[in-house]
Amino acid sequence: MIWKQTAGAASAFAVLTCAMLVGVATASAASPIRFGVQAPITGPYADEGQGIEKAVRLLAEQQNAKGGLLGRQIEVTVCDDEGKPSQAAICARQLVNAKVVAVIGSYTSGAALAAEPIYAAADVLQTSDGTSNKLSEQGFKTWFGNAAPNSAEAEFTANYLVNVRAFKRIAVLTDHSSFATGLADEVIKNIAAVHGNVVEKAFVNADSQNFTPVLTKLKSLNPDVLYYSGYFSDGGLIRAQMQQLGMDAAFVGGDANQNVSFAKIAGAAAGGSVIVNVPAPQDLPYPAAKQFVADYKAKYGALPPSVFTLTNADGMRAILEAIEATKGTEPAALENHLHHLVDFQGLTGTFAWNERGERTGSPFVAFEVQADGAYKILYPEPAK
Amino acid sequence: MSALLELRGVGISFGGMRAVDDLSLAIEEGHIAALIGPNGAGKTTVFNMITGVCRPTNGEILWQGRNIAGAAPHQIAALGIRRTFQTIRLFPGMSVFDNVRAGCHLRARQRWWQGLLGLPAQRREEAALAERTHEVLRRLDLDGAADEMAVSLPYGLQRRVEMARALVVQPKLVILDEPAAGLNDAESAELSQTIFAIRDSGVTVLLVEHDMNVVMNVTDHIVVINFGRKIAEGNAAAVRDDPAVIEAYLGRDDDEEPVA
Amino acid sequence: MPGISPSRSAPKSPARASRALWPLLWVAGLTVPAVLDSSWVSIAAMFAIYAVSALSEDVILGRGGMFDMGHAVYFGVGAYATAILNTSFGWPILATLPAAVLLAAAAGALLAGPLTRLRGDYLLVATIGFNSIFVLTMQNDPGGVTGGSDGITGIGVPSLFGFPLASQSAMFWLDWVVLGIVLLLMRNLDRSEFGRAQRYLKQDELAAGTLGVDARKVKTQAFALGAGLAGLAGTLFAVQLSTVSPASFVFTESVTLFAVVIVGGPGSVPGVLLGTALMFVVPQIFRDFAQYRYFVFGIAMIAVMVLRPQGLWPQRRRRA
Amino acid sequence: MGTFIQQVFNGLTVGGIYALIALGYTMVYGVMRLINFAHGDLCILGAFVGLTLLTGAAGSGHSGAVLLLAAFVLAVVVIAAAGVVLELVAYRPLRKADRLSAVVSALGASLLIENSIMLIWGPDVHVFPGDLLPATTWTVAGASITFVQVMIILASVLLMAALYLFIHHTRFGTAIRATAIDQDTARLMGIKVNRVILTVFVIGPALGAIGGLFVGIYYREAYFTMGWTYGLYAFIAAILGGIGNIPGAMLGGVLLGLFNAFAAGYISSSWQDAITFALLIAILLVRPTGLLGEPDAGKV
Repeated sequence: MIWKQTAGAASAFAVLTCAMLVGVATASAASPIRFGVQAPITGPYADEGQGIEKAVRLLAEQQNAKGGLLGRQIEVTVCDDEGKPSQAAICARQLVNAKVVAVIGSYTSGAALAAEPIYAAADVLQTSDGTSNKLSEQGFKTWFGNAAPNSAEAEFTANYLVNVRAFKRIAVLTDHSSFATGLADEVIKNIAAVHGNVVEKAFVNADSQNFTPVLTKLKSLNPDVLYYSGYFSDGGLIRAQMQQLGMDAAFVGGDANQNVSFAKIAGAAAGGSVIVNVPAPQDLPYPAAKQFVADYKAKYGALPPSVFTLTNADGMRAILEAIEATKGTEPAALENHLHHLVDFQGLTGTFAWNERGERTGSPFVAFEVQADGAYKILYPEPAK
Repeated sequence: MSALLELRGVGISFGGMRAVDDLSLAIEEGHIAALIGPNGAGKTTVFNMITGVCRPTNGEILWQGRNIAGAAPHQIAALGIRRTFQTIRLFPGMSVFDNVRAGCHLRARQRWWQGLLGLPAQRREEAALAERTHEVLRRLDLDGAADEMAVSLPYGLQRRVEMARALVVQPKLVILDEPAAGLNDAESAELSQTIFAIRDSGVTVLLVEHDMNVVMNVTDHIVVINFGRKIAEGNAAAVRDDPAVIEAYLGRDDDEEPVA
Repeated sequence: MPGISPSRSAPKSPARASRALWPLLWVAGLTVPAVLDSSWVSIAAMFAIYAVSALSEDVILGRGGMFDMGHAVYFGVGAYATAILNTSFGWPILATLPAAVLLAAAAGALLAGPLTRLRGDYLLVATIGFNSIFVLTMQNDPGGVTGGSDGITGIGVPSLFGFPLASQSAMFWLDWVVLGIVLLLMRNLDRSEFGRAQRYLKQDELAAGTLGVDARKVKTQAFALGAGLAGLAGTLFAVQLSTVSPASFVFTESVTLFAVVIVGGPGSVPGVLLGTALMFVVPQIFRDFAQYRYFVFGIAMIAVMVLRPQGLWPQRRRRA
Repeated sequence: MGTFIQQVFNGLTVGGIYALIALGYTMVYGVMRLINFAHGDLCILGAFVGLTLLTGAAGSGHSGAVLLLAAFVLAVVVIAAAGVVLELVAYRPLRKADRLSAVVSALGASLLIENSIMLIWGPDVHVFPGDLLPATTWTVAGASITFVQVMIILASVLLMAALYLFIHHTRFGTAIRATAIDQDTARLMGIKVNRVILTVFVIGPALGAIGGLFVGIYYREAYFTMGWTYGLYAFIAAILGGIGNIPGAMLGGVLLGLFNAFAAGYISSSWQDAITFALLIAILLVRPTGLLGEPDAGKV
């Protein structure tokens, strides 16, 4: 907070002056417009990070094929932050030096947080799927979260669990990650708000595959539903191990459980699991999304690793649109445009950004995983 | 005359084996005493118990009348007891000078943070420690080798370096574990003179030695042990003629010392 | 000091040359912000922070011979101390610095209690355990002060005599000056009885004991000193990123510090600096390898150890 | 009561896997005093090799048991070969160096293997086919145990027993033990020390590959960073039991599994690892060289 008022102003002024001078000097028609990708290309989140890089490259390629942006080509600069805050800060400075207009990423909240003040000081737009509340709380004008904040998903989830399904004994399970604990805490708060009953909040260790001890403990508490806020690779296993232990509580998972591998890992136990998220990339009911997923598969031979590939793509698409709308790359104009974005047709649904850069208007659904791994939307009931 | 060091009924077992049993002996201040016995008799074990390397199972070790059995090696060293090792234990990565200066550790009054800050008082003390080290090196005729790596020296010199390290702070008692081992005749003869010189500087000496020439020439008092028990005690002449001693030395020694 | 001169005569000239070289290199380092772009300034600042951290690990691992694979704990204690005191209690950053050092040193001394009872690989596993306990504690947010997995954001900038050190260059200079001070401390450590006692213990603990070296005391002091210096680096780290989170202090970070010391040369200040450069700066240059980066880096680590088993710049054989 | 027995089964299964991986750790350590940090990554490499065969031959019409057996054989052969290469390239040149140099070389090898897996198979989570083994579940005193769990526990016990017999009742086993005690003396006695070490680097990784493949079959997933975690736990298990000691590795693995289960089940799942590590440190303070390790006789 102190940063914002005193130091931020001083350093931002210095950097801004330089950036603007450079900006004026290089803004000739032929010069490219640079986009940065800050993502974990190596390390434990490499899968998601490489997905973000691929999506950005694909969008840039498509835009360039259409004659570029404002008649200028798009160039992409990638920096591997390994998901680590210390590397993220260095990446942020490198991308700022590379004179990017906007940065897509990073995947983890921690890496996005460490980079955030640097982008803000240099007036570089940042769009990331990070959902930690701290990302928007600091009030940086350059921040645009492209995944729905935890609070929106949590509110939907609590309503679904308590009112729609009428579960009486809810067990909440999370891992220790920033994202999953944040979501779990929000869900618990929202369940309390609608007078639901949480019997236990428990943790799994995401580095482990052995969740039977904690599940055995939960089983003894007789919950009628187990809500898991963590990631699909663990969620699928939790579902399988629940069945192995003869635990008949229902399974509801948070958005990070949505991945084609969830059903494969859960195996025979997959059927009947419920996941709360915006619809899956390949199931997104929008033609643009279907087209994007098809293009991605054609170029890279595989589906995007998760829906976050698409939310990051949406962040970039919104910025592309803003550049076209404002006919320039002037940061203040872009920020203003994006903060007042309405009904943007994203690959992941229609959305907008509020003043704090939080995504609003996410069409959450609860869908059921079928025995064959397909998804069936349960709530809200799809209009025929 | 009260004893400087006294052992009363000291014994130790290693995994059921009785290495030393009910051993009592006394060393008078200003004497040169020797502990002798065949291989495997338990001599080094006695030294190890005195210097705190191993803890006696029973009995008392009295230093100036106070029981010190079971104290840690550094506590024993703080009383003014120093030793050398049968298998020389010089610091392998250090010069002769550094090895000998290590003996000054207890003399250094500087606190760790004073050393870090390099305050003038600490610098003065460093100079004083270096001076003291050089003095001992000169006294033991080692000053020419001060910069050599200690472990690269010939065996005899290494023994002398170890002795210098033990003597650099003027201990009350120095325990020499086979100081003549590996020395040639000339060096042995010189060793006797060195031991006298140590005694004359006011340091009581206790040694384990196989070289009977050295033992018989220098000692005031000899204790003979075999199989961990004392079998004889007295001055050189008395011990030499003791039938038990003669038998012990003629009978073959067949087991290794339990702690080398 | 006439007593010292005879033994110092032989290796005088090269030693003197290198003695002049190091301060010059340090002064040259001050010009980094003038000659390199800001991403390299931040890499240089991170280098200084990790160098302090690695030198502090060297106090325990290289000089003390204790296999500390949980050093990120002390780094983390310092960083969290600064973050919490600054954001929750409004302390100025520079006022949190001594607190961070003292708290980290206290943590080191406390953990040294059980750790110095263990040896070798058993000590190593216990330090891994403490690292894991520390990270979990920060994640579980006891008393609501550590911010859980998100950590703490919005850490202020240090100010000196009323001037905020807000720019990247100013922060780099702060880090660089601290590194310089730590290098001086390391030099003094080499020349002090405490530093020597560590060497005695490392080379022959039994012989050192019979000379009066109190092993547990020296080892505990080494942990306290190493931890305190790591806490200092932690403060700088928190300031540099303006955010701390458990992810920066996990076990793999400790492993990196451990490897820095061994790759560079245990007990050797230039070695540890080189090791920091190799393990930390070189991967930045490798960025163009993209996903091949750590594949190449793994090969490089094996190659360095096989070609230079004593480290890149081994501790020199010490003379008087 | 059912809950308690269930927790025991939970602990035994994962403990059996830790133990299999820990055996490789402890054998290498026993002979070379080397913490082979690349061991866990070798194990998971084994899982990927096995997985490749299983998915590649999915439509071939062979029964699950045959495929599984082939996968185990292939994984064991490939990983044993990888172990030998590792020893020759990364460790043998460091035989005479400070042991920490070899440890760092092992850390480099760990990075290398982990990233090789990522480059070859990709960074995503790989899923094992689910129909290889019967999904039979038995209920014992209110606790359920599956066919795969029983298989893992049995196989770990059998392999451990076989290894123990090999080490203690064959000529080559004696050579391994002699080398473990003192390499120089062993060499003087005519033992080909390099061959012994190579053999250890065949057996350890081979057992690890079996452990790694069990991980894949039981949990049905594998990803490239998994090896580090399993390696770490296995190393801790080996230390807990007394490193260098084969029954100790088994005991350490099983105890670690049980600690984990009871910490999460009866104390607090949010502090699971902290409780496990606190217990480990407490045990080490009472037994500074592990449960079955030789006491550290201060060498004089």
